[in-house]
Amino acid sequence: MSETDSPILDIQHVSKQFGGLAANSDVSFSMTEGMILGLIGPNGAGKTTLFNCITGYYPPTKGDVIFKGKRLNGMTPDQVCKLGMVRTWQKVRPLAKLSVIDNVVVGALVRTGSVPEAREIAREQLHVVKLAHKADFLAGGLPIGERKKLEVARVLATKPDLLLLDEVMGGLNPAESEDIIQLILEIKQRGLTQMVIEHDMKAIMRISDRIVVLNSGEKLAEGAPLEIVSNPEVVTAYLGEAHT
Amino acid sequence: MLRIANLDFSYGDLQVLWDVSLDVKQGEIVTVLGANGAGKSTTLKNVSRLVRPSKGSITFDGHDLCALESHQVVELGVVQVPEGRRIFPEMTVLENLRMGSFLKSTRPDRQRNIERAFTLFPRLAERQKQLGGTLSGGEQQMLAIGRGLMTNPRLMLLDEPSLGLSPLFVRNIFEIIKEINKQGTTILLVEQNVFQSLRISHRAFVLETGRVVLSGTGEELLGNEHVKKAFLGA
Amino acid sequence: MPPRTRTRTRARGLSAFSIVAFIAAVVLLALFPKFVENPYAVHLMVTFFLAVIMGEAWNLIGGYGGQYSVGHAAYFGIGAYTVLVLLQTNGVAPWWGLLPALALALGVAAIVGSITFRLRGPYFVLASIAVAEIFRLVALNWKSATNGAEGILLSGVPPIVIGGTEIVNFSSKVPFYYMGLALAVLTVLVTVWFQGSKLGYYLQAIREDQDAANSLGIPLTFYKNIALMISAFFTAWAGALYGLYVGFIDPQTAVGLDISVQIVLTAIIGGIGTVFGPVVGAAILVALSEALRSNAITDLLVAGGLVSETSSIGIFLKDHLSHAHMLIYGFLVAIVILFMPDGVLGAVNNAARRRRARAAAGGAR
Amino acid sequence: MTIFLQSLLSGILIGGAYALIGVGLTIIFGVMRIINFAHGDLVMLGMYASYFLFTLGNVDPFVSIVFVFPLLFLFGAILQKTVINRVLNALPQNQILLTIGIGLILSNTMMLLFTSDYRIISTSYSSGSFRLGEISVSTPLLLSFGITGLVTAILYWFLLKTDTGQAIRATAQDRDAAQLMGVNVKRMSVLATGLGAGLAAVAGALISPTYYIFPQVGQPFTLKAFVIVVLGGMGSVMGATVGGIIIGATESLAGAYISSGLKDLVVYVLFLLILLFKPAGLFGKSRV
Amino acid sequence: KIGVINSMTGPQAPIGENLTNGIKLAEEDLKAKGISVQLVWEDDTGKPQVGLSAMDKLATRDRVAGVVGAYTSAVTNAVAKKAEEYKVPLVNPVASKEEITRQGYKYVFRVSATTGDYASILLDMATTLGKPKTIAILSENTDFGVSGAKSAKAYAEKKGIKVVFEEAYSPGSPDYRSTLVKVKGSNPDIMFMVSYVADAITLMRQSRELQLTPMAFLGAGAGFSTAQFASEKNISNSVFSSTQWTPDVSWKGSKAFGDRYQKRFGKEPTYHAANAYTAMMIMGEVASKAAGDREKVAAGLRAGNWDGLFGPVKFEDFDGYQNQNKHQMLVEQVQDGKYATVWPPALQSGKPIWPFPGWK
Ligand SMILES: Nc1ncnc2c1ncn2[C@@H]1O[C@H](COP(=O)(O)OP(=O)(O)OP(=O)(O)O)[C@@H](O)[C@H]1O
Ligand SMILES: Nc1ncnc2c1ncn2[C@@H]1O[C@H](COP(=O)(O)OP(=O)(O)OP(=O)(O)O)[C@@H](O)[C@H]1O
Ligand SMILES: [Mg+2]
Ligand SMILES: [Mg+2]
Repeated sequence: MSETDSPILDIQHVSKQFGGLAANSDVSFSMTEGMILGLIGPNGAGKTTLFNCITGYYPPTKGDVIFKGKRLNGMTPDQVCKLGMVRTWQKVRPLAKLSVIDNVVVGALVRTGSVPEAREIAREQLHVVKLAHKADFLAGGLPIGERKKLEVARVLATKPDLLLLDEVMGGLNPAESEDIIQLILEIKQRGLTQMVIEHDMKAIMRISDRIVVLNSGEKLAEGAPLEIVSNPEVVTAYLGEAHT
Repeated sequence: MLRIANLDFSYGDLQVLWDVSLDVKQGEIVTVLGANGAGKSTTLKNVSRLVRPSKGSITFDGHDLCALESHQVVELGVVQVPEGRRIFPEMTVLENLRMGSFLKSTRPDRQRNIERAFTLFPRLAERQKQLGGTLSGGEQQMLAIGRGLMTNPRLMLLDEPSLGLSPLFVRNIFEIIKEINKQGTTILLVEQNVFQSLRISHRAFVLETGRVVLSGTGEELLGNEHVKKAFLGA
Repeated sequence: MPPRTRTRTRARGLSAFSIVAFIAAVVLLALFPKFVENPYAVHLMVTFFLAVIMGEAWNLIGGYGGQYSVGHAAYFGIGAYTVLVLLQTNGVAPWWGLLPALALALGVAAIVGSITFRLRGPYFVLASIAVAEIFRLVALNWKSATNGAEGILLSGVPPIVIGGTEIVNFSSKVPFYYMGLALAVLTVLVTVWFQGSKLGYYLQAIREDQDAANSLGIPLTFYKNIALMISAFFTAWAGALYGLYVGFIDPQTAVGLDISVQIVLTAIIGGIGTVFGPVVGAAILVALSEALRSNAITDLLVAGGLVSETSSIGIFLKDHLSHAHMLIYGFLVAIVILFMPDGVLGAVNNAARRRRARAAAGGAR
Repeated sequence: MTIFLQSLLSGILIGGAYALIGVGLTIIFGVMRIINFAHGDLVMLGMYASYFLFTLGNVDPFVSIVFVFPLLFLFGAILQKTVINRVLNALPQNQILLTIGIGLILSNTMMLLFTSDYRIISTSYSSGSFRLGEISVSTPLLLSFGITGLVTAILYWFLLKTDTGQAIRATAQDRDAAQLMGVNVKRMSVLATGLGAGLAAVAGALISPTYYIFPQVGQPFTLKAFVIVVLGGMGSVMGATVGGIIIGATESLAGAYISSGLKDLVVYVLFLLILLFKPAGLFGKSRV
Repeated sequence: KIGVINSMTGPQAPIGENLTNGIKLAEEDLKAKGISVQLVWEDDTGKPQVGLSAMDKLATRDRVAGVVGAYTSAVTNAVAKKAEEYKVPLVNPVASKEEITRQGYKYVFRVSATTGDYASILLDMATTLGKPKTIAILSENTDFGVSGAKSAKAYAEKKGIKVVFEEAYSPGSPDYRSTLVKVKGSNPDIMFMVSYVADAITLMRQSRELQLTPMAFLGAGAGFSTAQFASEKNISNSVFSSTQWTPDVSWKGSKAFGDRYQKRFGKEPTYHAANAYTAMMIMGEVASKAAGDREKVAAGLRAGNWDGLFGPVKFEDFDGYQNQNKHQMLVEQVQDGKYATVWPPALQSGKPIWPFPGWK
């Protein structure tokens, strides 16, 4: 992975059909190493479904996902995770009866068989997301903002190359969102690649190198942030008319 | 008509509403705005008694809703069209509508109400025999609203009716909401689609992480700097 | 059940107190037969150890992994039948027979796991019952090997002889006592290890949320299978021990649904997903069913002078309590579930935590 | 060929009663998402009720269902209101254990009250039959099959055509949404448990003239009901009906062509195969 | 002090109750004779391991002089081993599994006949009365059923009767038609069944339904020799059954016992009750003479002989058995809803009806 602009993730003509509903149809784009790609679109546009297809939860009905040069077809989420791609959940899924640190330990164990070592990694990651003071609390009892941070710490602990973040700022107040934005930028500093779903346009504009817009399952537009906000199609479908 | 005062609510130990107060007057359209997870749906669930608040009061036309069960709230004329539509998937369109007039008091009007739903949403008339679960998102939304109307509501709580709908249909939905309001139903609307909803509403409240931070008329809020920043993007 | 917030969890592993208490208990138990020779008491202890072994074994997959198997009788039966069949018909000494028994349990668990672990929730529970019933019916109908419904009656367990001298003679209960104790201690230790190991972490993650666990790189079926295999291994071992100890097995008593239910009850009544829950559950259940069965309650009342043996109440109790023990048992199960959903150990822990919290709040004021 | 037809016919007729048991279980599961391990014991209670009506009141077992159904309906309703209601949101393993406990309580209470004697209802038609060519048809079985058909038809009509029936289905499909339509879902749960218990009891009453009664008679029916319900798809009334008949016929044919000792084995293997290849059951996606 | 191990709860409880009642009557009669025994009741719930626990308790905690029990062969088997170990005399009333008294035990005594006896008396009678050439054997898939079927098969072959059908069914099924259709297809001269009462009635009902008409229906005790079975006239008439005891047999006291039992418990006794009564009477008398000393009790049991409901009882060693009572079996036949003892001729109270007269 010497060339920075060789694609780390290449999505080719991915379609996903649920019965009669095309949640994704013929979506293609690619990501280069180290970039942050913003994925936006109205509710139900198929963003989460695309995450599910990329990470192996659903087999795509059609199309290929190529990660670090490997085709992921037929791989299960755990295999994808071992390859270095991991996602967070839009509806956060803490392991409720485990402590905060144990949640992160579970993530870390994918790279090591030793529990003490995993605890070390976990502790580091909790520091990164500023949750270290809650390490011994039960994860089920955290307020929403901290649950989202925990979600991020847990995936970071798997030492991924590519992170898929599904609305990690959703439901956070501006201050909390700001924390997460800083966190995402910091992660980028470390050279990790990220794909971010977010409804908060302000945040998306700040962090994204590139934006892909989905609408009714199809790719509506792709481009640099400033191109996107001024794209009339995107404005009518997503941003709202008054914006122009 | 509806008054929510000093409402606190927690899911288990996770508090999501803090001292929320808002009110709706007869004949109004009132919108509640707020980011994901701000507690908008939770507020509506409290009104419908799907969940119980830890503190505060909810009154409707002088009735204390906190003393009632969900189905009794519906009997008073307060109906909710919930987030995610919640159509009965294994029932046909017609059966779904009939479920809307389950209450004894609304059964005499059943036929008339079904016709009203079909006039508002001609699409539903075409698909009477189709199972709810196989409808497209937009159709499900129509069905959910139609089903809500079957109860002869005096106050209708609409939770994100435009969610997942095509932009064209979104505009349509707001026209329909206005129409329903004109026919005499008061409306409490929860929306992410800030422009459209503010445009049709008389008044609006903004929720942020479980607290009411702003309120005013639709016009006022449309012009408000904070609203612009928080919801309309740069 | 509201999720408990702001409650700190204890650090992983056992507290110093429980380690000391555990060692003391084991030492006491090891000395027990030296002081108490009453075979009845020894018998009850063996029954208790067997319950502990099975409860702990189930706890690995059911308590930590959240996979509520109601079919562990299958593994119990495999252990009991393999060892006894080999001993009775082929004259294979039990300690040799144990090897194929345990290997078979591992193999069967691997196969059963890879089939049934694709199912979730109630479907898994029902499938596990079906698997156990299939094994029971096989034991019942494969007459040439298992002697069918007539069961296998052992003519005796050969003594362990090394170099011509008899090391262990199985005619008394004491060797079984020590084997039971050793295996019970072993399962507790395995549980302690398990809880702190990668495997344990992974199973708890699977219990909490399968999809989330999967996204964190955990191959679900693989780890569930490993846990089931360990669980089956010890359950089969307990089955073998049981068969040798009782000297008689038949399909109903070695592979019946009752056994599966009993195992689950032991773990749940004590408190699942904890190291000592099954121990507590085993103690309660063994003591309780024995007391109810032998009418100890009436005896106690009579001995305490509360009820005269010849009075009408005394006669009524004597006549009916002995018939009512399954009824009382049923009521107890219902009561524990309704009022102690986390099991007895869980209820005790919760109460203790509440008391501590109150004390802490009081101290802060 | 005679063997085949004879086995198939008696299997199908017996399957009718199985279907009723399964339908009861599936309704309870559908509305409350609880697997009722005490279901066979409800069948047992129905048998006892019809036994006592017969011996003490001289009521024909087939007529007794008019009394047995409301009686057990009431019992189920009370059970739901007092006990089951408390575990609606509990962990599934606790729900299962609770119903196991209830089953123990029911069968052992009956044993305490009425001893564990086998009781047998002998009617004039208990072993009556008539011939259809080479095949003999048992009169009581045919009668019970007919009644089963009638009961199922009424149930269908009730669930599909009446408002209360629709409300029960609505509660099963989406509890919250049903509440928002003004449905008293607690009432529906009580109704569903009552209905489930009542149907199990009717099945018990229908089997009683050709079978026997004792406190532990229920357990095999519990297991059978599980198989039937999974086969048909949990929560599907249609599925349970067909599932019951399939299981009845399978047992009977397995008894004829393999061995009567192995017929349960065949049923369980079939059960596992269906779970594996069609986890939602044969009618998992169908209506009701 | 005497221990009693019995199945008071669990699936075996219905028959267990007969033992309980028989023992209760014995307790009264012993008292009337001036022998006061204290009974320690233990429930084995039909499970061997529970029986073991009961035996441990009786032997070591309650220190009983002897034990009467248990009901099922499985439990008795396990209990017998313990009794031998503790040297506690065990008098077994009803368990019929042959092995129990064939293992060289010195402290285990059995009043009951063994499984093989059930089949042999029936087949002896059948070959005397008619000339059956073929037999169908149908048994329940339990210890009792399977071992009964096994000895029936062996004895039939010895007598030159061809076994044309043999199957073990799982008890408790509401439908045996498919099995019976096959029996019918094999067209046997006689049909031999081992079942408990409920299945016995179901089997006969369905046989009638399918118009199965062999020369004779033979039932090996258990379900076929219960009052409940007999009262089902429609289907039970002319069915033979072997049993260890009937109230109308011309043994001393049988009639009186039957009446008394009927009056006291409101139902007719089965042979289980009579066996249990006999076992308890013997144990009571011997134990009181031996003043509770176990060795003396055992010696007393070995030496004595008694004359009971049962004709003479004596514990002897023969044919590989130890301390086994040579119990005369009887064959009874349902005639007009009542049992008549029809075999052996010396003890009969009615003439056997042979062959099966057909269904009404
Ligand atoms: N498992 C499924 N079965 C059937 N339909 C599904 C499934 N998952 C998603 N869908 C449908 O696919 C469409 C796309 O859903 P998706 O969750 O991907 O949207 P999204 O873009 O993530 O929306 P949001 O912004 O609300 O999260 C929706 O209409 C949804 O109802
Ligand atoms: N059943 C539940 N249990 C626990 N927490 C919940 C539950 N439902 C919602 N929450 C949490 O409560 C908070 C408020 O949720 P609510 O659904 O009311 O938000 P909302 O404003 O309607 O958001 P959205 O725009 O996503 O619909 C969120 O943090 C959410 O995660
Ligand atoms: Mg999404
Ligand atoms: Mg909402």
